[in-house]
Amino acid sequence: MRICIAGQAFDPQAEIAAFTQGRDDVGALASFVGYCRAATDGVAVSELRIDHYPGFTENEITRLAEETVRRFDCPDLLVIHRVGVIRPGEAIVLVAALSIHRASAFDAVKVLMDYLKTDAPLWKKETGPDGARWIEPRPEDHKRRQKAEEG
Amino acid sequence: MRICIAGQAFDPQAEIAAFTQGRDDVGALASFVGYCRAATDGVAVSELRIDHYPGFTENEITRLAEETVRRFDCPDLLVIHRVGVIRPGEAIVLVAALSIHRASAFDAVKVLMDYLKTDAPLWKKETGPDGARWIEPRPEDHKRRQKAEEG
Amino acid sequence: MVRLVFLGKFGDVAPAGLAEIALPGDVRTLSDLKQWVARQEPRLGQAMEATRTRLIVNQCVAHDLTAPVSDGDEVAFLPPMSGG
Amino acid sequence: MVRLVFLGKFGDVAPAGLAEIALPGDVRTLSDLKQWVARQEPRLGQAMEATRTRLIVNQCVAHDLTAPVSDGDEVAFLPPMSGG
Repeated sequence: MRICIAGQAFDPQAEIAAFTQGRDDVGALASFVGYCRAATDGVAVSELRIDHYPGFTENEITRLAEETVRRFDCPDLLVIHRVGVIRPGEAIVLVAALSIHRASAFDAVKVLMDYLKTDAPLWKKETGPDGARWIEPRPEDHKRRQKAEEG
Repeated sequence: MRICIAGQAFDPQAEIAAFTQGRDDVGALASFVGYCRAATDGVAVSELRIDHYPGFTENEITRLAEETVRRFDCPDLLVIHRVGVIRPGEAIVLVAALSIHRASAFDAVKVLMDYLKTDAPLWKKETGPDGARWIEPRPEDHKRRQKAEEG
Repeated sequence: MVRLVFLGKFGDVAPAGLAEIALPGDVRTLSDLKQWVARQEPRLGQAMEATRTRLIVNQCVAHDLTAPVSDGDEVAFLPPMSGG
Repeated sequence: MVRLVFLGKFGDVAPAGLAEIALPGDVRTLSDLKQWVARQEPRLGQAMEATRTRLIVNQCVAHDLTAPVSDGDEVAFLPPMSGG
């Protein structure tokens, strides 16, 4: 398992390639990459800033990842989350899961993404033409988190 | 949309990198890669061979991918499927979806993988210590396909 | 001539001589053709009996085995698929 | 001394002078500390009032605001998270 809080831009595909290197024991790799879009709901985004709480953020994401590994019997997991100033087109978050079967790899990535949205100690601030605003989880994120917990 | 039947080994992460290049209009990339395992249920696999029906296979996979794009309003989709002789550790199938939101990207990849398992004109033959055997879809693959259709 | 394509496990038991055939006089429909093929190579007939077999004519799925076969057609015999 | 950390939107309105403070005599619990902070900077008080605020003491989530604050502690104030 590798958990990384990245202060600089990272190359998601290169990270996944390194993560899967030499693993011919597992048949399934599911992954998700969230990118900084050039516009949100039609409004241009010039910059995204993500705050974190050093130490606590890493520990909390590790705890969420360990929970996911246990729950889905997932042999290996990779999580990289950008912090700091992020430009449109750059990757914000990467979650990848290696597993024997595709269902558990998919579920691990999906549920961990749901956890990250609501439970990871990270704070997003978007700057657009009308200034900056802090993003808060939407009600549907909490609902999805709830469902992930129950599912 | 790019659909490719690959007769030679391909690099899934390099293909995904090329697919996402310059797309700062979409925020979500979900992907799945199925690899040839060194063993299936504890039995060593020395070789996997996948037969296809040239022309028909490409057309059917394109049809399944187009259906997925329509259904999930998914801006872009990449499908690469190996045919021929595949060695342990090599990628068999890659499905990647770019979308505005993560839910539709996830769903597109998951459902298209379900379709491919049961509806893509491809035939797998595994060679192990006890000789070669043709793989047929398991009942759970059909159930999953059914669920994908209904969901 | 009619081109015959045998995929997956059918390919293992199909003799090379069946790849291209002169349309036999008593073969009018897809159903006739399937039975004729089974008579030529009983192992192929058994393999088709033992599983769900789909026929593809000129790259299109045949839903009706009473459809005619004509000279110049390509007919493919497909066992259940196992992609992904 | 007590170290105070203000995350996300709280960081925007927290004055630099609150990063490290001598523990005020009337602050015994986390609840006392939160109220004291709100008095020092009313905009911070309003921001904390307007949303769900979680306190983290020495990297551990504080479930009970009646827990004591001691010299040497690090207390972080967290607005709702928005990762992923």
